[in-house]
Amino acid sequence: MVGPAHYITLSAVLFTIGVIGVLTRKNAIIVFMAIEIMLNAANLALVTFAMTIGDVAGLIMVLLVIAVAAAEAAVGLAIIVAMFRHRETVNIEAFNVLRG
Amino acid sequence: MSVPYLTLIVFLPVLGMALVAAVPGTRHDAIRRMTLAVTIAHFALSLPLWWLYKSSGAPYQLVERRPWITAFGIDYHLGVDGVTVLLVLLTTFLMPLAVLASWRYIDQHVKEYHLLMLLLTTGMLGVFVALDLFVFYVFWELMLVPMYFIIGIWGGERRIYAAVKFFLYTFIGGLLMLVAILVLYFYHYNLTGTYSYALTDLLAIDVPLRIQLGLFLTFGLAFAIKVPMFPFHTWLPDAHVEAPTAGSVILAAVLLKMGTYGFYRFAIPLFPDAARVLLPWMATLAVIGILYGAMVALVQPNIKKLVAYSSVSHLGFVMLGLFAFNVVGVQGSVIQMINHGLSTGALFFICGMLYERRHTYEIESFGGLSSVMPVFATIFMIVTLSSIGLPGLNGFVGEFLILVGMFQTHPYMAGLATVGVILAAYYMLRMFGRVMFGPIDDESNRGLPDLGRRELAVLVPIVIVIVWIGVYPKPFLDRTAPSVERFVEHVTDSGLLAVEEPIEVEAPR
Amino acid sequence: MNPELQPLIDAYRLIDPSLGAIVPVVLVSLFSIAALVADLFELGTTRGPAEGEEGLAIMAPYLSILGVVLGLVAIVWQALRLDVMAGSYFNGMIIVDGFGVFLTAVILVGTLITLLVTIGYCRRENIQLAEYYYLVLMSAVGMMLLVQSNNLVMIFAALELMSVGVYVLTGFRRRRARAIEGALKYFVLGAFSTGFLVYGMALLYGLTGTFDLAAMGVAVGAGRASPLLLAGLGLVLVGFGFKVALVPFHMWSPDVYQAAPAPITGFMATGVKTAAFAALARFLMTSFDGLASQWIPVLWVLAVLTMFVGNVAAIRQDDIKRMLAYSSIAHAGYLVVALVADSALGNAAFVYYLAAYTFMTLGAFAVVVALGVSGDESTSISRDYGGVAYRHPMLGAAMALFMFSLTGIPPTAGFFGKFAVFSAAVDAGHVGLAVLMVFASVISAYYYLRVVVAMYMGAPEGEPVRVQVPAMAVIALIATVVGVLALGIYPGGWVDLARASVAGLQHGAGLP
Amino acid sequence: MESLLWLIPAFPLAGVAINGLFGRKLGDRVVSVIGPGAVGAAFAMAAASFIALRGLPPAERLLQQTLYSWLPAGEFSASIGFQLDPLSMTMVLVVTGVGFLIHLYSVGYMHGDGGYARYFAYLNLFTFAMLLLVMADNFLLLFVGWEGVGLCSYLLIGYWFEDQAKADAGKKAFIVNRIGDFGFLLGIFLIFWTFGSVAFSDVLPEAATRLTLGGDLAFWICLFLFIGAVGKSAQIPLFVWLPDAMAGPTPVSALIHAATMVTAGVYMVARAHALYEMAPQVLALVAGIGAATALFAATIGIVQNDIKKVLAYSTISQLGYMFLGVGVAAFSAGIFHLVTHAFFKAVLFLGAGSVIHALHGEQDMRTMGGLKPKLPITYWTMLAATLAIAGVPPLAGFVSKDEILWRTWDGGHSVLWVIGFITAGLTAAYMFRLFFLTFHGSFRGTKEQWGHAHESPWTMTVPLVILGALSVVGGWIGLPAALGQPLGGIANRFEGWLAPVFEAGEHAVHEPHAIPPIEYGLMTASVAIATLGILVAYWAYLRSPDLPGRVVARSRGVYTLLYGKYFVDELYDFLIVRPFYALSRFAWRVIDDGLIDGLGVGGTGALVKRGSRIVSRWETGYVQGYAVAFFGGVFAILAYYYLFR
Amino acid sequence: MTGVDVAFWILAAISVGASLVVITNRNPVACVLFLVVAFFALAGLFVTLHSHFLAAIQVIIYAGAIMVLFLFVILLLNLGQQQWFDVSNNPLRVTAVVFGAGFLALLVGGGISGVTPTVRGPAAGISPDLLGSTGAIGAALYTAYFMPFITIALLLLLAMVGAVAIARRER
Repeated sequence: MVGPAHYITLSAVLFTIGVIGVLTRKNAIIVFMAIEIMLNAANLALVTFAMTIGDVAGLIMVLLVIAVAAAEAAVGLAIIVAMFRHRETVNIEAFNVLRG
Repeated sequence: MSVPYLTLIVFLPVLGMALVAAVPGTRHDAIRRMTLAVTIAHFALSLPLWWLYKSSGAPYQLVERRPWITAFGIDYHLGVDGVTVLLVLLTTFLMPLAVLASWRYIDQHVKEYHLLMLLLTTGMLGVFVALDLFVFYVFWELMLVPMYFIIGIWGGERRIYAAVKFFLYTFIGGLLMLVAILVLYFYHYNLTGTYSYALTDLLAIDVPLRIQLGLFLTFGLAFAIKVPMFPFHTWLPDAHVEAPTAGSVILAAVLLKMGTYGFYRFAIPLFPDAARVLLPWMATLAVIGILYGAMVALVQPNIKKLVAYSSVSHLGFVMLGLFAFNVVGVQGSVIQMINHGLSTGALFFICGMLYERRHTYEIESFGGLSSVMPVFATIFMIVTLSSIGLPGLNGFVGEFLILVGMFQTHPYMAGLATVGVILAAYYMLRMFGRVMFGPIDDESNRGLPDLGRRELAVLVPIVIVIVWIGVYPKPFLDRTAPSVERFVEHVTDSGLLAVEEPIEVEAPR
Repeated sequence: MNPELQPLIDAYRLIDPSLGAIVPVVLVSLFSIAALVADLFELGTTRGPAEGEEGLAIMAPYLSILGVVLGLVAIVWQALRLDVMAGSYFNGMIIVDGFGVFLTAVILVGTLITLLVTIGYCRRENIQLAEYYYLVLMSAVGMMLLVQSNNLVMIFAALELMSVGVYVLTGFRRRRARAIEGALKYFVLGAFSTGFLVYGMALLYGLTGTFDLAAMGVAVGAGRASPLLLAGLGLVLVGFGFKVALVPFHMWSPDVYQAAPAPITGFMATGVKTAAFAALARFLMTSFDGLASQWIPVLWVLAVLTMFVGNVAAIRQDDIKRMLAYSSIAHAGYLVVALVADSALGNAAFVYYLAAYTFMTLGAFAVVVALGVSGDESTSISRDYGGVAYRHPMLGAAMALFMFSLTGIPPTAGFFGKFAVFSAAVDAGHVGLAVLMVFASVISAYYYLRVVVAMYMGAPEGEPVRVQVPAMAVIALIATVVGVLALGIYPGGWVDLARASVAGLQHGAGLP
Repeated sequence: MESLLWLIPAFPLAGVAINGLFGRKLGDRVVSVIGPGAVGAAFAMAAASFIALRGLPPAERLLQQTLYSWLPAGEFSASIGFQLDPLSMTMVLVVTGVGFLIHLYSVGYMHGDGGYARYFAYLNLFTFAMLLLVMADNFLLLFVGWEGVGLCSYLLIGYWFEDQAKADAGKKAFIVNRIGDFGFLLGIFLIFWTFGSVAFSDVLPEAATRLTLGGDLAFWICLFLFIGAVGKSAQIPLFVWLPDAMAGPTPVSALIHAATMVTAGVYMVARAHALYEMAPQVLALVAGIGAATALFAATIGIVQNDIKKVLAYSTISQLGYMFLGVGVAAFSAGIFHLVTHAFFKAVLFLGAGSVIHALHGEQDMRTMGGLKPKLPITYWTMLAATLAIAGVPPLAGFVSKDEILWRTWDGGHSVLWVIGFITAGLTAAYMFRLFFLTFHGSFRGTKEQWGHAHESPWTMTVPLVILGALSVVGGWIGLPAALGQPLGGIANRFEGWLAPVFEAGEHAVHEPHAIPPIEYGLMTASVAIATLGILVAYWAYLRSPDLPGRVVARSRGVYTLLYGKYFVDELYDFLIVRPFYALSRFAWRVIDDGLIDGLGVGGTGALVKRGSRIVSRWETGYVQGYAVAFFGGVFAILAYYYLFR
Repeated sequence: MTGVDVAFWILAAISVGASLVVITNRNPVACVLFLVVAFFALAGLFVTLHSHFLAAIQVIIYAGAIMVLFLFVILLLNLGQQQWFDVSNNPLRVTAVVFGAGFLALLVGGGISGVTPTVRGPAAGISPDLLGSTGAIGAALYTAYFMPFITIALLLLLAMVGAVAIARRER
């Protein structure tokens, strides 16, 4: 019998996948996608909890997260574009002037 | 009393700063004169202290107490005892001379310099008169800043290194002390239920020995750095060598006293039992300081450095006297604080005058100056002898009392320390001989001018006091006696521990 | 009447009484939008943007300043009516209490100073875009909301509003690769941390069944906590830890601070930190007061790491913005010490320190901005700061004051702030932590002094440049100097204010 | 009278003030009036008080005056106070009297010197300090004078400071003295520790009660005091400074390093006799060191060629006699020799001075000779003094020295007597060697030296004559009973005079009868050996002048040893000075610069800087590096929560 | 094993698989598409949780809007083909995976498996379907959650302005 625990576990797995993605990919866009995966994992957890608790707050939160994701996507992609204008690449590692 | 006399004394220099600031920065002599006027006025203002303080009266007099930060029970709380009076007067007495001595030496950023000097005065006086530990700490750090600038801006080649070293040494000591103060403060609260930083309140409580030890060591560290006691002394030579003349003078004459004064007024009375337990260690460090300082001074090729190390040695005596825990010794070390202020101060003035003539401190580059500068030679000789501790001059009074006092309780310590007397003669005369005697082998020394009027004005007052204290120290001793007796009583009587038996001495009459 | 409208009417009924609570926010956001649109129609201007000039903001600066001033007025108004206004609004989303009001005021003052500094800066750098001011104000709105939010949902929203605004501001000088690089780093890591934050919130939500801080506090209760709850706590801590740059979540800040326009760096260093810290404090004190024993050790370690890594790393920085970045990391560490004390005194110290820190840091950045020249912020201590004090005595003196304040030398705000933190730590029995903080401070003294050394004891390298300090910036400098001294010389009143402000924040604990 | 005691030191002090501050403006004439005048006045005062003192019955011969309380601190207190008892009186008279004459002499000797005023200021200052020393009524004030005379000797030895060697000699004198003073100070501490006071009136009477005979306390007190005396009076092992002290102007050598200051040690032991009697073991040490020094110095004196060096060693040797005297508890005898020595040694120095003066600073006896016709007055006075020091009866030296020898024997210290006896012979020998080399034989100097050689002006000769006369008759005031009784029962007047001071001390107060014949035997013996010494000198340096050369050639090693003064200076330099310097340098370079600054401070700094480099290396600039760190942090926190909670 | 369970396992498998592809595949376009797949799967999971409205939103906004934006950018910057650089150096990848595994282990091992949320809903008699319905969410959003809603509105405006401010092409 599948219970909340399964959903949460799944969300944890997805979240971890997202994290690993962020840590390993060099393509800024894909790093960004990995972050989206993380957010979605969180969403899954939220929905699960909300439905099991029977409280709408969680669902609202999901809504907000999605909106935030959209906003971040806008800004993030803008930054990526600007970055591409400078370096003709989206390789995150091309940017390491600032250090020390 | 109705007039906030101490506040006036402490903050008059700040008012003076306003006056000096009003003078346009390009008119150097005007600035100098203004500052001189302010400092002299300041001295005049502080002079009545000598009479206003009644040695027969209360422990702390001219007390001012106003709430400052009520939330933390912090009061603006000032007061003087006999020792404070002397130190305050010493400070105000030296400031005009310091300004005079900087007349030629400081030729750039003149305005900033004099402003800082005045600020420094306020800081130092505040430290002396503060009766509230928080206020004390505030002034303690406040005094640090102008000194840092004075060394760092108007100093020699390695001035920045010296300034930063000086700053960091004092700063770390101070902050640790702050933590200790807080611990004591909260301990006092838990005992009494009232929040207070007032020395008088904190003296009233009994702190268990275990805590006392920790706190004493922390306070002690802060003060030991300032004194400076071996092995926390290495900032001193650098600071002295690099600082401008007036800087070194004030550093030696006043700032170092804050260390010993801190022990006298705070560390020891607050934690008497710890002080007694640690006495052997402190005394040992003091003795090491005496001998070590003297030995290192002996091999210095640089006059200023030599004098600096001699300070380490002299301050060792002061510490030794404090830890004699009997009236004789403590009286001695109190007088010795003043003496050191005068004679070492004068020595640094003299170094400055040599420097202004030859732009070097290297002993080797002098020699035979006596024949070209007889007056200078005489004064230099007198000061040297006073620093050697020749009877009839001030130095002897302090050292002798200290040693007698210490001998009562710790004969061997005193015996060892007495060796310092020999060494003092050795390194000072060696330096003096190399600088003043012998043939003039460096042509550039031949034409040196003797002391000018300004320089005489700087040195003669000091010499007068040097002789005065040497011949007739009674007024000074009388002034401090009650406070010192109270100190000794407090330390030896306060009760967790039995005093480790001093050999009983009852006069046969 | 039209039943269709019924829900809206209900909504309004529900909202109406709460509006008083958000007057400042409303004012500021309105003026931000006004600033955005005003110049679209080139109001009050006869000419278009000159060559090399990017955009043309005539009204925006003044509108935004006006907005912030009005916001401040509103805050004062709230503060005065606190006794009647105190309470939670919008279904517990927004809370009005001393803590919130005080820190909102701090943030608004910070914003105001930032704006004053910015105007001259933008004119110099030829980036006269209304967006700039709009973004500053919007992030400010985010901060204000963050300080006042009493619900994780609200916290999340406000946090994002603030952050996204700052991301953009960081990369605002987009012609510079560095700026974009900074923005990218900030953005990627920010989003990354958001992920953790959200997940943590999700876990807390799942285990307590609510996002409301107070309710969560009840649900959490005291005693044993389930590991998962602690995990949630941990992840949320991490989320905030990133925003306030606690080691090891601090790595972004030096790069970002260096990349951002100097005024914005100051803004981030003060506003963002203040807001995030406020939220963190509220979260811990309200929701996890019962489990203090669980987060104190963690924060203890983080505090030590932060203080030391920040200070130690700062020592070898030559770029003053980067140096100040590390220094602000270190100061975050000191603030955490105040939190670790977990007492009324600790919170008072915390609030006081935030105020003091805002003044001195913004002051320092104001000087940094003032010393820059067009196209070159000239932030190299060794190269650009040599002998500055003699070219610009006032700037030098001010900078020295700020440096000493940051070091913690009396009689400055910084000193008393440190003193308060020490007191809190010692009072709470964390003497060891206090001592560690001492050593950290001593290390910090070294690099703060370096600036003073350069200005007063160093010589200018090459051709020394004299700069013209715009009137607005002068005002900002005076304000910060006065602030630093006022908080330092007469801390009494401020301390009382701080104490009053945190009175409700946490249960129990006798004062000072 | 008592109320005027202060005048005695006050006069010289006034002299110091006037000459020191205004001397240059006043000019030499005035200075040469004020300088000697001040001391003369002091002498007058002293004479007056002497009469006053004589007026009192022996029992209470004591004048006292306390000026003010100097160091009142807690239970300690010391006053500026003077006392005159017979002992002090004697010293005061010697100091002022001989002092006056030497001042007078200086007027001629220092004539035309650049620092004329400075010289007299110093000399007056010395007189003042010396008077302080002998008139003090407590140990501390005594110490003040003690240091004061040390200072003056430093200043006067280094008077010609342009000459590095002379300046260094002064420094050496001061520092070696300081070593002695170190002992003296400890002595004072211990006295205060024991008696709770440093006033003679408290300490000395209490000695017998508070100290146990031969007890440790007594031992240490006396030992420390004696170390002081050793330093001041140039005894083994601290005698090294005195020969160098001859660098000073000759009158200074006469006054300070012969007549007065160096004898302060003897005075101090005599003054503290009450303590010493409680410490026989120290007394024995005193006697031993005295005798040893006497012989040791004499042997060196025999081979020196510098006329003043010879006198210097002879002084050391004579001081040895004095200590021998006090060492065998013959305090008055010691003091007596002190007095007579003051007379004839002053003459010898002044005479040598006038010789040097005549030869324009030549001091090497090998280039002198046959000066008798040139310097008649000097010659005759020198002869008298030489005979006196050689111990030829009935001159002063014979009387006093023989008293000491007899007491030594009488006290049962036969070994010490033998040493003293031999020394007597050596003394006669080297003194006459000096005498013959200087005045007899043929002149060995250059022509123009011979040409310029002339007798000195009256200011120099008058003192010579007076002192010469004194060194002839001066001994008769202390004629020992052994001689006195046969001559019609004259008791030892001097002893009687000092009796009130020492009576406690005189173990064997000699009733005027039962003179053991042995005493006469010893007396003749010492006369004999003195004559022998003279004859040897006569033989070696007048009859066959080549003899010394052959002797030297035969015993090269011994000669170099003696001529090199047993290389004591070198020894000290090697054993003490150099190692001490090495240690100091070690302290500076290694401990200070190396350990504390380098390792401690610098080390910490380096550590922090290193840490700084490491920490900022973490900021690689790669976002994902940061992300990893971030994630590491998350991981750590969770791990903590899961594993440790 | 009910139908819902089957659906869960299938969707879970799809979402995990797709996500894995996203973080491993070198081709951005492929990544985007697989991400869309993953999102669809998640939407499905929402449905199994009776949260229909959110499922719809998930599909429309995420898959519809955001992902398209991604795709748009990728094509705009002409990054369609494989990116040679997009290989992280091994140590980094290893650490990441290790940390990740550990993290997951902690989360799951730390009690997720046994998580039993405080269930209120059914007790309160609210049916899941009603709870997940548009009406319920809307009502809450415009009343109780008014402030966050407004805030997010401001955020979106700000994001727009910001994106323009940064990505606007040079004058």
